[in-house]
Amino acid sequence: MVRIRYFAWLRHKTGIGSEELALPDGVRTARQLGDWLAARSPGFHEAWTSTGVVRMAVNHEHVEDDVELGPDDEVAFFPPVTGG
Amino acid sequence: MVRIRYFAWLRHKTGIGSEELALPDGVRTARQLGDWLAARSPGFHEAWTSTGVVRMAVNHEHVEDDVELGPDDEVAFFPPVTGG
Amino acid sequence: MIRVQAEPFDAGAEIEALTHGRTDVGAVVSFQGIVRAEEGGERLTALTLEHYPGMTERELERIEAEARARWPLQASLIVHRYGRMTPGEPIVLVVTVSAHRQAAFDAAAFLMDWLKTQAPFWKLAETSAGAAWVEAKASDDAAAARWQ
Amino acid sequence: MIRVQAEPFDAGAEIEALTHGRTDVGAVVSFQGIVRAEEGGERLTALTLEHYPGMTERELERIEAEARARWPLQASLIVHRYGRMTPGEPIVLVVTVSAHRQAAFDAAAFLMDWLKTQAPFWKLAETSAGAAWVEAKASDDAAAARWQ
Repeated sequence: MVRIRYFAWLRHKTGIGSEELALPDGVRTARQLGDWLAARSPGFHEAWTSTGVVRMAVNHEHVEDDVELGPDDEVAFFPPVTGG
Repeated sequence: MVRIRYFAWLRHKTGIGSEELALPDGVRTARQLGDWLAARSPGFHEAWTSTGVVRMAVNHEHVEDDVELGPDDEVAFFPPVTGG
Repeated sequence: MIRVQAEPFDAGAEIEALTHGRTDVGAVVSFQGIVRAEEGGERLTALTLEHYPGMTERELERIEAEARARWPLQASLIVHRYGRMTPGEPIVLVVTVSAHRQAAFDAAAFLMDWLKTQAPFWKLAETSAGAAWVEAKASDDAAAARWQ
Repeated sequence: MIRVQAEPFDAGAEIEALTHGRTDVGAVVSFQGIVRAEEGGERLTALTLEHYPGMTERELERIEAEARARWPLQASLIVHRYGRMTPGEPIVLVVTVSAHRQAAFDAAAFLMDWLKTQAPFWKLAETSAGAAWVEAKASDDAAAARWQ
């Protein structure tokens, strides 16, 4: 099972902080998982498209769109960071 | 009377911290005053020539060699600064 | 050393702890980020810092290790808070300790620039206009890029 | 604000005093210079700072005013000690306070670079090789020149 986490406005708009699911058929990369989630419901679609850039981390590390996912990865979706 | 001050190794080598004197004849600039002092005695000559660059201030302000002196100025001679 | 905590910190005590009793240290630079009572032209009443536990510590350690690989530091510290804060409260502290001042200055600026663009923190600002997520600044990306 | 004094200072208390109760401050940078137990490859036992009373205050005020003309600072402080100090003791403190971090960092680095080449202080180092006046460094002139 892939563990998925959402932060900041992605958490607010999806309404959830984290969930687990088996990688859907045809989803191999972080970007493909994001596209799949964004197509999942109107709420998710809005989370992905209404506000701005969505960044990704896999297993606590910033990654590019095309990184391949393993079956037990932790994948996080979030806006550009604004700490400091 | 011009007040003259010496700092760091210029003070050590001349053996004095400050003195007052009337501007000698023919001395119009800070550089000329330094040259006059350096020719005054073997100790002063050594202070000016043995160690390194001599910098000048007039009335508490860094100045170039060719600044003209007034009759009541305070003139200081010192090595490049090393604070901080 | 890195720390992620909800509690405020005492910058003076942190600096003192890093240098106390040492005679090989020549330069100590500290940076403190403080909550300002203004955001996007609105009066800010509170700021809530959300973060990604686990990834936050990993990123801060990675950024600190990068600074120590680039500059000869004798000690370094990053403290970053999360949770709800009000104007005037400290958010982040960076301290760098070196024999020489340029290394300490450059490393502190680098740590802040990278932290701003890499560490997984997000700010929710409460203002008279409501609560809104603070947007990332292009100027922060530009500041981080100069260290590439 | 500038101060020239023989006594040690408490960097944490100085920083706190500059920012206490303010909600318009976003960034505070501090630099502390500390006596190192080494000079020219020799073990240093003490350092004596001579200065030029009157000119020192004037130069520090001029340098601070220059920084405040160049960067939007909300507060600034230079404290410089004179007299005899031993390794581990603080010599100089610079603090800059601004709404934004880059201004605070740049102004603090500028203050130190200019102070190093302009303020009339001279260091006499006591080492196992005897007492000797510390020579000015070309690297300090180069550091100051980048702000011209």
